[in-house]
Amino acid sequence: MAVATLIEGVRQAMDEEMARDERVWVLGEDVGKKGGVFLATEGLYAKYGEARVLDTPLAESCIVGVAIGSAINGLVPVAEIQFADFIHPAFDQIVSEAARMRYRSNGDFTCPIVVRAPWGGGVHGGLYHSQSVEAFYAHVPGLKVVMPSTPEDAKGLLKSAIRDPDPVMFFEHKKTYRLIKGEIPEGEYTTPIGPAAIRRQGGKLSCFAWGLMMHYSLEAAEAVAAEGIDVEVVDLRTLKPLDTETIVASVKKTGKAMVVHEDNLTGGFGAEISAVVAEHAFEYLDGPVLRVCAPDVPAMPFNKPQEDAFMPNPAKIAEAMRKLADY
Amino acid sequence: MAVATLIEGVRQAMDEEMARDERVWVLGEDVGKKGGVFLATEGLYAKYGEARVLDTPLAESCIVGVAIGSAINGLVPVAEIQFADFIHPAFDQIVSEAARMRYRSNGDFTCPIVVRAPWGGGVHGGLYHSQSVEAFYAHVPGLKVVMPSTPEDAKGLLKSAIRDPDPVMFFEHKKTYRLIKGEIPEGEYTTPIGPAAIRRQGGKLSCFAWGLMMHYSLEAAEAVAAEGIDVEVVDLRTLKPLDTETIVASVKKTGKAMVVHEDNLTGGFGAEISAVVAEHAFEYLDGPVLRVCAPDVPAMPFNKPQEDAFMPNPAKIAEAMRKLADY
Amino acid sequence: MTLDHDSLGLDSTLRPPWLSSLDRVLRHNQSQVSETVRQAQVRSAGLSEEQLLTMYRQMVLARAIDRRMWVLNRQGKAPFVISGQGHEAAQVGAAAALRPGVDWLVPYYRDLAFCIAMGMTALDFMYSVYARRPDPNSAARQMPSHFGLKRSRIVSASSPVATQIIHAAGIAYASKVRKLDEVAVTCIGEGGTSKGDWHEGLNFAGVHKLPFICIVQDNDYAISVPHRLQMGVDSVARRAEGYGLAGDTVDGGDILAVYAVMKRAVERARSGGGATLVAAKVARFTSHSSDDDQRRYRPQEELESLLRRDPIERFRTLLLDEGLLNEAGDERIQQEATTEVDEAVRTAEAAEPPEADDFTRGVYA
Amino acid sequence: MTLDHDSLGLDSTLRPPWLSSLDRVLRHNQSQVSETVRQAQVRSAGLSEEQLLTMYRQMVLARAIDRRMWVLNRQGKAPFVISGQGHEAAQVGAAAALRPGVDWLVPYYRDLAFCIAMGMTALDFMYSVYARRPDPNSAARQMPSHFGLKRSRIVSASSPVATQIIHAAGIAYASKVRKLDEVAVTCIGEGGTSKGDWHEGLNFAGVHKLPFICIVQDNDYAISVPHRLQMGVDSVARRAEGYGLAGDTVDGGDILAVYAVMKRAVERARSGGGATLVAAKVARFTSHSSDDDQRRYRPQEELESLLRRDPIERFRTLLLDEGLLNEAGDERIQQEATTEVDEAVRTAEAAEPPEADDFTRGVYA
Ligand SMILES: Cc1ncc(C[n+]2csc(CCOP(=O)(O)OP(=O)(O)O)c2C)c(N)n1
Ligand SMILES: Cc1ncc(C[n+]2csc(CCOP(=O)(O)OP(=O)(O)O)c2C)c(N)n1
Ligand SMILES: [Mg+2]
Ligand SMILES: [Mg+2]
Repeated sequence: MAVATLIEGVRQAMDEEMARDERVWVLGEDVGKKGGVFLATEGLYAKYGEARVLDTPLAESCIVGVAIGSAINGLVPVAEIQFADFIHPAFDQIVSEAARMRYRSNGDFTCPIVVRAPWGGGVHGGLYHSQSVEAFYAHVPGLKVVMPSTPEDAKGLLKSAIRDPDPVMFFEHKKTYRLIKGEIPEGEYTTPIGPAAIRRQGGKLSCFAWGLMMHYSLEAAEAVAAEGIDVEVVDLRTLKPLDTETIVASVKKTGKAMVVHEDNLTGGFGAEISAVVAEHAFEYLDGPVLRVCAPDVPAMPFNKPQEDAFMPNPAKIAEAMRKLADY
Repeated sequence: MAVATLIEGVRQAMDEEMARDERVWVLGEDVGKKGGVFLATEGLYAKYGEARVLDTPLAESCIVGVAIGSAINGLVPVAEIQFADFIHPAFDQIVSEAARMRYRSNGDFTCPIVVRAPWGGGVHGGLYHSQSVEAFYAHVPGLKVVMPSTPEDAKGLLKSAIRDPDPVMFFEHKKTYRLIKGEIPEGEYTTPIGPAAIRRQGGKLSCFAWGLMMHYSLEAAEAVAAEGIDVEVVDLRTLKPLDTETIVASVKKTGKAMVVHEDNLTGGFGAEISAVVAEHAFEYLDGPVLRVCAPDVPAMPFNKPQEDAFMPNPAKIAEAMRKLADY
Repeated sequence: MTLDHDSLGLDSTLRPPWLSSLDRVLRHNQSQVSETVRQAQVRSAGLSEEQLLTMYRQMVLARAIDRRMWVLNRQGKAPFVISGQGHEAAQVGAAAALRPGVDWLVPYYRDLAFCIAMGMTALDFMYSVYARRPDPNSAARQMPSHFGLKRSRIVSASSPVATQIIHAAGIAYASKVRKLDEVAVTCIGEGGTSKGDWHEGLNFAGVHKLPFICIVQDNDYAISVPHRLQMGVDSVARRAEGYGLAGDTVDGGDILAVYAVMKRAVERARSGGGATLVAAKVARFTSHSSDDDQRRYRPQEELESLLRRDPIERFRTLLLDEGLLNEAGDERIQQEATTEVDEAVRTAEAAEPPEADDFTRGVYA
Repeated sequence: MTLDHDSLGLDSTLRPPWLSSLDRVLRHNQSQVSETVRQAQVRSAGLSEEQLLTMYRQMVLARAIDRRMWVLNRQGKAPFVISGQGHEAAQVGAAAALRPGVDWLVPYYRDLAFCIAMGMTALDFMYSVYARRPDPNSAARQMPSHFGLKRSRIVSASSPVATQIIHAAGIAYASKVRKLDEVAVTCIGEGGTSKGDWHEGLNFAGVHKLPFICIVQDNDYAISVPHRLQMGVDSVARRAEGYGLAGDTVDGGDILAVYAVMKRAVERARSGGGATLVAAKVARFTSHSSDDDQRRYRPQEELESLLRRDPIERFRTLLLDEGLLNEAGDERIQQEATTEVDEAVRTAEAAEPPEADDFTRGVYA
């Protein structure tokens, strides 16, 4: 097992799948010679050529629409949206088209595409290079939504996504790209889309998170552990399908639940976790279901003091853990 | 007070505001001579002329973008999206632009626009003329989201929306357009954006809803009242800002909560209501927070048996009320 | 075959007196075109007699189905109808240049005649009008005229206008990369060209010189919105050059002209010469759909003038004049179409609706 | 004034030997253009000596600010830099045809020189580079170069490419309806023209013959994506006709040519003649932004050739040859610019950052 960055896991997944299956191709802005603005596709252009590693026009609806069309005609596209913030113009293609192609044609036409996008903040990205977009897509039946938080998962889940017969939204937290390093198993493996992973066992309360916030939650859990608060941290990994079984089982055990996300509070996907808990684990609940989220402002500011103030962080999370433990 | 349909309330609001303030104008597909596909703008073209009642090209992003631009230059646009299903191409203009113009310019540029769209099903509309889209927008800071369910509110809230200094998404349930009749007060009035309305007082459980489902919930409440289950039905009217005070106060009183919506379950706005209850009314809760929603399929089918199966209805709602009351 | 006057939105009680005599006027006008011109047209088209008659049959069948839909709608059996009447020559002329089952059709809701010409049967379609379980388009999940037929490479269509244009570009890109000799044809109304997706799809096709053809069926209206409020130019084909596409504006009522334009476009596509944008000027005979009433926004003279633009009548006259068809043969074709439609209606009506609970199936694989 | 070689992405340790002599080559080449041609250019432009020198000063100031940003970036004081170097003639030439405070600029991120010419000061901008509280663009909420200045009618810009085009169309529609004598000008890169919003905005402007001008600053690259993968046509101005717009392709390195094109476009707009699409061919001197390294995708010869396309050097030579400027005067202009930038940097650096908690303010009125 070699230690690698999260983005290296992403890169390897595409490289291996392209080598394995010549129907797989990559498209997006700057994915070619430049290797992507984060270098997720570095080396692929040289290895597989322009037709399979295509720099598209600057048009996100086109990127997704071409991916859909190419999938209808036998290819397996991996579309990169340069920043999740710029996925909005493709909303219609994703929601009206990709998510419904199978359903509306009663299975005659399908849409095995992957849409990758770097999301999340804490990188001086300002209002338009920092956003969380998972809530929009996790709401849409027909899509799968995957949010890896470790290099191993990034690789294994992306390989699963590429092989998945349905459209998969694959969101990579850009701050974790190089910040998060971890072991990537040697050789061929995939990680199934669906199951959550319990990253830290604990008995006092359950904390659900994904992406960078999963790491911050782990940090916070360590901090409060010293105070005798034993937190279970669940990395959801996949928001759609959501592993409600693991969520409910964890709350049954701990009796308390909180969700952490970087997206703003109202209507964020944390609400869904809360709702699942409030409906299906109600009788085990010993306290309110807390959400630690960004406030309801349109996105995080560029200037550092305000960016810091916007982001949930280990300190804020630990505070909520204490509050919940004390309830 | 005259009894009128809900769509008549909508029409009157635009007519009166256009008469009152010449900066107000209406734009959208077929809003002109035809008066809109549902006739919400009937008569306005003849009265105010083409420049103020403009048939736009078939381009939703253009409709919203032109509205934004015209607002920057002193007009007060009311943009009609023909069906909420077709609002998706304007997602970027709404989320990235309208919602953030004030915030990103520190108040120097603002966006006093209204985007109206008919939503909801039960009208043989099939996959693309039946959708609920409120969850997408109620999640977005910078927007207001209004969902009237009575003729009086449709008129009063739309007038408030037109006068609001910020972008308002105004969603009208198309099945209620002519189905729901009610009194519209004579003379000038507005209904404030924000406060929910308790449509039926009750002590046994709280049921939160909007649009057509509000009426179905009232029906269901009457049905179970005969069985001694006294339901409080809260018409949220505005999802953003959300009247959490009324929600929490109602649950404090009844100890039990459920949400009904037509949108599919996962990540629907019902999750937010559940989450608010699970966090802020936890100590008063005597039962799980239930959600009665459409299942997680991409949208409602065209054929009647399946459309009926998709839609929540008074019977399904009553069943949930009984279950919750029995808990 | 006469026009369906009712479908002009003029219901029988309101039908104005001028309508009764218009068919005669129409036939008269058309026979004034010189015979030599017509014969030259037919010869130069490079279509066999059999092909020409097949095309005529397809148009007649499509019209017969279409008219029947409106009847079913008035009978309360078809809750929603959207029509292709007036567009048939543009569609069947285009289809004649394609290879069904090889080339792709990425259609829009007026493409009934196109789909028929590519292999859809009256029954396939009637199942969807009746929202019956065997509907091959969508298992009755979608409204009728949201076409999709795998065996004929007719790609499943949604309602949002213009999304399909990019799918066609993606299909064509795959054909090119996979070195498959296929052409992707996609249709849209002139209103749909205002959408961003139309632009993005055409631009992509231009960049990669794809085997892609976009046919804009320009009927002057997008529901009620007239051409002048839709675009600042007389024909969208003028946009072709700006994308590096070939462009043609064609009289979409002239089936042979459409065929000629499409034949060139298909040759261009298959020889690597790149994509083509065709603007076919057509007439929308009916209201936009069964939910619309075009008398609200189209002047009466305009509605009247439509009757002189029936592409089927025009082709019929040509075939009669050419001696490729006689009245008896025509009668037979009409009769066959009626029979096929009658049978389709009978079978569809008798078929089961979808199982209520089945609607949660097939969201994922 | 010399080019900022570092900003070519060639950092000093890697700077190849050829760079040292290029300035001379450049100056030599440009002085070979015949004097009479130049004088004719200047006269026919219809700009006063004062106006010409003002334009020169604006370019010099913009360049000085821009170069300083890169220095601040290397010093770790400016986390993000995106540049307008090489685009200045297109921007300042365009601005010269406008009335600041009356006409609207709906800008994109390379429009530093444009904004300067419309009334933004070096300090206004430096506040945003330093993300300081008094930043009039966005109170440091946005990244630098997301311009916005109410007093100069520079409309707040976001990051998503092309959304602004429709805003400009909406502004122009309001001007027309309100009968205000205003022109809305909006800028974008050639990459941005691939987006649906660009199309939708231009189409709307064409339908209503709006007082609208779209300037495409075509620098051959969208980050790393070359022109040939962006569009199937040499110049986007070829798309003008398809929208019912006037179209012009202009050498964006030639400030007087840009001015002439824009003057006509503004006259057209103000006289009700409709909208114009201008494609200005420019050179992108720097990497896309401080996060990019253009050596990864641009060949070295191409980077070298850029140095011969400096629009400021070109205008300077013209002014010198015309006798409108002498070396001493030029020196003074350069010096003034440096001083202004120095002062702006000093003041901005000393200013307070925004209050942390203040970020929840102003989401709604
Ligand atoms: C994105 C989107 N917006 C609006 C609609 C509603 N709608 C359906 S058809 C139509 C008009 C289409 O006109 P055109 O493209 O000219 O085609 P035609 O119907 O005339 O053949 C409209 C506005 C839609 N289906 N999709
Ligand atoms: C919708 C959207 N997609 C992607 C990006 C990321 N991005 C920023 S600038 C840029 C390239 C723009 O190229 P061009 O339009 O040619 O302008 P230039 O930078 O060359 O002046 C890209 C892809 C974005 N800002 N917005
Ligand atoms: Mg049309
Ligand atoms: Mg560029």
